[in-house]
Amino acid sequence: MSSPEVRDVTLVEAVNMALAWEMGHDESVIVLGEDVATNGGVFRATVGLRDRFGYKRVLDTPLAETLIAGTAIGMATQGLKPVAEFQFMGFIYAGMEQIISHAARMRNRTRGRLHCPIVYRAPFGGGIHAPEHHSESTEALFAHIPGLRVVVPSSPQRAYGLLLAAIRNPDPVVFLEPKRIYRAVTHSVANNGEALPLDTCFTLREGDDVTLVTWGACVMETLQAADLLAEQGVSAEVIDVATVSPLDRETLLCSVAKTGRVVIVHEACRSGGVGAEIAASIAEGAFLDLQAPVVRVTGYDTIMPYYRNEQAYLPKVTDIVEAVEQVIAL
Amino acid sequence: MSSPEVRDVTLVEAVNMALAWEMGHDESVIVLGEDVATNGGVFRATVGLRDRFGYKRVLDTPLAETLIAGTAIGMATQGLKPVAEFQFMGFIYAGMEQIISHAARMRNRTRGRLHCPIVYRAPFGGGIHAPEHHSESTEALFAHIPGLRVVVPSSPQRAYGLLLAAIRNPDPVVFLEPKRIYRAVTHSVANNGEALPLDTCFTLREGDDVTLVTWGACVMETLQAADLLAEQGVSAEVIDVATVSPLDRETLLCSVAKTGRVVIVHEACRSGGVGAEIAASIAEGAFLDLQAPVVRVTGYDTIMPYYRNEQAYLPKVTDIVEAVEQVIAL
Amino acid sequence: MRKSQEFHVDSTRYLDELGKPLDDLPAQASDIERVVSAYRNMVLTRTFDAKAIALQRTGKCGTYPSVLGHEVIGTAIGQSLAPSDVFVPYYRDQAAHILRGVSLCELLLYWGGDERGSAWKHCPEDLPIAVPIATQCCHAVGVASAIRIRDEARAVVCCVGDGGTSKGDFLESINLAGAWHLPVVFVVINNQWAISTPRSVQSGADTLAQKAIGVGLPGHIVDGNDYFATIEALDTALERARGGKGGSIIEAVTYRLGDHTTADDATRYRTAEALKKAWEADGIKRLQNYLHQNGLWDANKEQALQAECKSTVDAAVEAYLATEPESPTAMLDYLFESVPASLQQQRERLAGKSDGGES
Amino acid sequence: MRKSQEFHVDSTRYLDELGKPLDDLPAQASDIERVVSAYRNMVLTRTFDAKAIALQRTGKCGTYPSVLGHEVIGTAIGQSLAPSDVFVPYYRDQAAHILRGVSLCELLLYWGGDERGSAWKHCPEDLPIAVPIATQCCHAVGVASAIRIRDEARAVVCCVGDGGTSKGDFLESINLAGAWHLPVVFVVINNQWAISTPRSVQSGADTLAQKAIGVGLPGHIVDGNDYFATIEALDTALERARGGKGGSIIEAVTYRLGDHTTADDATRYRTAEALKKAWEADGIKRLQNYLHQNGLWDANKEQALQAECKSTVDAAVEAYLATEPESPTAMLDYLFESVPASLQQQRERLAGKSDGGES
Ligand SMILES: Cc1ncc(C[n+]2csc(CCOP(=O)(O)OP(=O)(O)O)c2C)c(N)n1
Ligand SMILES: Cc1ncc(C[n+]2csc(CCOP(=O)(O)OP(=O)(O)O)c2C)c(N)n1
Ligand SMILES: [Mg+2]
Ligand SMILES: [Mg+2]
Repeated sequence: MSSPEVRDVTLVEAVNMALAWEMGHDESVIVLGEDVATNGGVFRATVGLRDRFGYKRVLDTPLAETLIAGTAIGMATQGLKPVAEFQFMGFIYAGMEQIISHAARMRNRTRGRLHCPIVYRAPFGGGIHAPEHHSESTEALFAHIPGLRVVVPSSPQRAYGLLLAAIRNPDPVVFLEPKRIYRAVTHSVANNGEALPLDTCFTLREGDDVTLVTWGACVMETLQAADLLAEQGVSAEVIDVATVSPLDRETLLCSVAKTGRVVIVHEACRSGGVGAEIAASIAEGAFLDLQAPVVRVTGYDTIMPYYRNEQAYLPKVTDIVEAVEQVIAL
Repeated sequence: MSSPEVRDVTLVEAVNMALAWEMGHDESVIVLGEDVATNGGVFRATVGLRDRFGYKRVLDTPLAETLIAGTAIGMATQGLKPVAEFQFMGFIYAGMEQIISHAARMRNRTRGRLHCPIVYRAPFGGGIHAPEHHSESTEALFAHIPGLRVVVPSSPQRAYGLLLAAIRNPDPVVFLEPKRIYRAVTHSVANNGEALPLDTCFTLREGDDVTLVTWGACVMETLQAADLLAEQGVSAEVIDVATVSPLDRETLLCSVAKTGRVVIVHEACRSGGVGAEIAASIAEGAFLDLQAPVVRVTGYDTIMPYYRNEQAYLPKVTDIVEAVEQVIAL
Repeated sequence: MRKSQEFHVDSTRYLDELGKPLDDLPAQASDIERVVSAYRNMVLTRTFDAKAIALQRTGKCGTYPSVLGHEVIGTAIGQSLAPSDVFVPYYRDQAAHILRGVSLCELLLYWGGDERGSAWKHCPEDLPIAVPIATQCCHAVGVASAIRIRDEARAVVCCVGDGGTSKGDFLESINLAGAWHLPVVFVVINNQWAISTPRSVQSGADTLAQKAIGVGLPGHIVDGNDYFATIEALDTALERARGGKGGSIIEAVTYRLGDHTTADDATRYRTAEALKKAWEADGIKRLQNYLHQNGLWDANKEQALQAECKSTVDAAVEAYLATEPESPTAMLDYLFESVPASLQQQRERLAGKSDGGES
Repeated sequence: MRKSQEFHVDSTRYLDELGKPLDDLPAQASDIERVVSAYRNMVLTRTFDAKAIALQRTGKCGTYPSVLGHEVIGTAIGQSLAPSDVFVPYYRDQAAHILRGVSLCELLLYWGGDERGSAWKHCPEDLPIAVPIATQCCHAVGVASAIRIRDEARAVVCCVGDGGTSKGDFLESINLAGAWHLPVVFVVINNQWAISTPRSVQSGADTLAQKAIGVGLPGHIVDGNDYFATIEALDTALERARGGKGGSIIEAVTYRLGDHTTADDATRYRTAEALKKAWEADGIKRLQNYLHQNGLWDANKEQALQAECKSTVDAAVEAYLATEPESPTAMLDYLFESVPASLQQQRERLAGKSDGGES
């Protein structure tokens, strides 16, 4: 076993560390998916697990996402804790019927007799020059489904702690890993098996003038924007939503009570994105606190362009700064 | 052929009339789905079409929703205009990969070389004492997908006119039919082949004090609420969104500019519903007009209960009235 | 240079339509007690079925799928499963559920619109009724995978209709069963119809069992109204599965004698003749004849059984009708292990309403 | 009473690994011009492939899937398809695309991250490259349905990998092809790997062609490095389909000689030996040998061909590299037939940015 504090860990390595930790401590944790075993995953998130935990616990599946989603459900009803990988979020859709109609419902349907402690992992988001369908961020589709948790880490430590929490959670979690920052930064991660709380936002930076709400890879640009704004004398609070469903509205509303201004940043297209729910919740819950409309900085309402134009689609630091300037001006 | 004005037409009969009209006038219109041909559909929406238009244009498929969704795409690329039925919205999910990854993208992907003039029909919504999975209203999942239109009729005439528009539209339309009002009312419908506009809200009732925004079956309760409110001296404008994506924000914002107060009513669960996008858009676009927070009256954030408790889930007239009283009080 | 590879599926049948053996009966026929109790379960199932339909017609139950024509298959499944095995049903498996220990009241609650109808007390590992067609097949291979991962001598039976064999979930699952050598027996209940869609529209293949060939599993066809053929195939397949020899597919051929559900009217799409002919092959009557012919049954026993079934069903109906609906708050209480903070407000609202008496 | 039903799949091969006939060659061998032009297309495809990989390695192209080992199959497909037929590819069908009239520049644009790479000018009805595995199979049966609805003498070829045969889309589609007697030929390109997943993990069946049995279609296996076996099977299947006699499944057996894509490193999961052995069966070399042995080819011709292919590819690369990216507004312009009112504001924003020069 490695020493608790591991240096220079990327987000994807933290995912691997969390999987290894939990598999080492809980026999019921099983990893399955396409190319997860021998190959260690196309992003190497599951590398080494087959060697350490054997071919019965790390399973290469046939190429069938409905099957991956549904097999995990059957396993879960037998007390296993499957961590099922979709190779890219763009290939999760064939799994949706199983996830929506069964994983999210088994506990409710059977009044607690059976439940689904499953983690559905998928790398998501754009910006890595990938081919078509490899840049999806459709977290909103899952966030609208009762019975699911949707969790998005935005740093190596949070990837580690939130993934542990997701695996231990007795209900299904869609765990979306922002692949644009899979290897963007390295942090020291305490490999001590400690989970972080689900259903809770993380306030990454405190501030008084405006609340910046975001998650996933956009946390990077949002923090950069906060730095730039600080130079301009604007004090921005940065909140990483982390669990995009169910939503920790309390933390958001508390922040807005202080700042009175909100900019939401996400990569997914704007209409019907998770930002809409957050904006609606804040506009309803903090009506009297708001000094300016809640503004969203998001992807365009279109299909993620192929990579020559993907940068034109993605929200930029300057977009965030501009939006803040706009709400501050009011 | 029937005379233009047909009396006592239910919503589901209007669907049938529109299909028959368009099949009679456009050879490229094809109907496919489970039990649509010999049986005329489990709700009788396609009854008589097989007899009139023959077995090549009205097709019973094997039981496979992925296939239904995808076959329609292939047909469409050949210049047909398939109207594909999902027997219930609860069984549409297996079709999502095809709809999201292909129907919605074919035009963009091929830069206009191929396109998908498909209508995906599905009865949706609860309140008819149906078994599990027969009461879904997950229109928000489709409303978040660029490249799709999502259209919901709320009266026989609008069902007729909007379905004609949907079939004639050269891009894919998810056409959701509120089965709770399939036979709730009968209207006279002019069977003259005239389409109604897509991408446009319908203002069903004008008013000055509050804007009630809704679609589908909830239009019924919302209009009833408006009647009650009128008795209390509150003048409510009622807007049927009809095309829930792309959204006609202009009509909504104009109304709010007048009333300053908004209540959104939908049957789907609250978090991440289409109401969130509408609320966010209004809160952003009409910030200075709003006299009160935008309030949503919706289903609960849970799985539609089986029928003994479905009424407890569904938004009620009294809920709408209460919400209006709340926003008026501010 | 051309090579040819051969494959086959076998079909079995032991009794003719009048219950006369066409051949030597399998070993299962000598377990008289089991045979008689199979018959008893079939009659109980049919009695229950008629009552459930009647309840629906009088507004006391929701849409209900009649089990008429499936009683032999379900009974054989229920008998061949060991308590430690896992049953993964679709929605027309009443006969098997009863033998697994699901109470008739639970079945009525389920179709009567109450989630407690799936909180089965006596077979807690069985999967609940699956409404989305064929989706349960993936769960079955998941359960079977868990069994294999833990090296247990248990097996899974998964039911699916002829319509269900067209759906990816079934097809992907049988492929996994073959690839992973899983202890799962798929029973394709070919009742010739998927609502109004006849078997011939469902697939161009002559039989559904031959889908087994494409995934490297043994495929076997049985007359699903022939108790001996059906129970023999199931016993064999389950023994094989429990012994680590892998899965299989059994196509049990029968006929849906009722409407698809109480919401359906089958006269729209099928002829009275076809139905009449199908009734002649009815498996309950056939087994009854067999028992009579072999001195194992008589009119008195039949009368007693009918009375017993009636009172069992009546008692269940009484218990069902006496069950108060759950509090509406239940719709949030079972969503997650505990109610998340974000849903507390909604829960309070529901609780308030259920006190207040909302119209 | 037991009955047995028999099924079979046949395999064909004509040339040994050195290009020597093992048997009488099919009629296709006498069309010398077609055989030679097949060879030419294979070499062009391989030349293009090497160049695309080189472009990716130097940052001038995105992730690219090498066609190494698929050239024979793709070429046979391209040759057997009539212009009025429809090709429904997956993503490793470069050899067929070239014969269909897709320009090399278009192929580079596609993999180079530019949507115009699918706006094919010369085969406007062919479906574009499908990235989500097996999804294209549903489109293929849709196209074939349109052909059947209109009673046309056209046919569809749909390609899918060995991995793709596990996915519901393929399985549901072949079932429809059987049930509706559709004019569609599925070519399963079994290159032994789905990224790192070997064929044996993909299915427990001995062959993939035997999946045809389960849907009532003829299934046929060919050595996909044997041009004669492959083209014969395709010509036959397409003629059958165009003549209204229904679809079929051809399993073309080959080996993926490259990495899965330029993002993959196959040495992690497969041995150098296996790869070396696979190269010995290479179909291009085999056909070249055959041509040499029959006096249809020589070193001069080979040299000329290589030079010609190189310059064709170089010209395409030049055109590709000279293609300016589209305006960012294109991302909204092709979403619908016309830009809806609700998106106009976003379009203006994009237009403003693309003028302004956003970082
Ligand atoms: C995925 C899905 N699609 C459609 C339906 C609607 N539906 C309910 S039963 C049925 C027919 C099923 O036929 P089969 O599988 O043969 O079973 P049977 O009812 O004959 O026992 C259909 C289409 C459904 N429940 N699930
Ligand atoms: C639905 C879906 N799941 C996963 C992927 C990721 N992926 C791309 S190629 C591939 C393997 C495909 O193997 P095969 O079908 O044999 O084709 P080959 O690449 O060998 O030609 C996978 C898993 C995908 N593109 N689509
Ligand atoms: Mg059936
Ligand atoms: Mg392959």
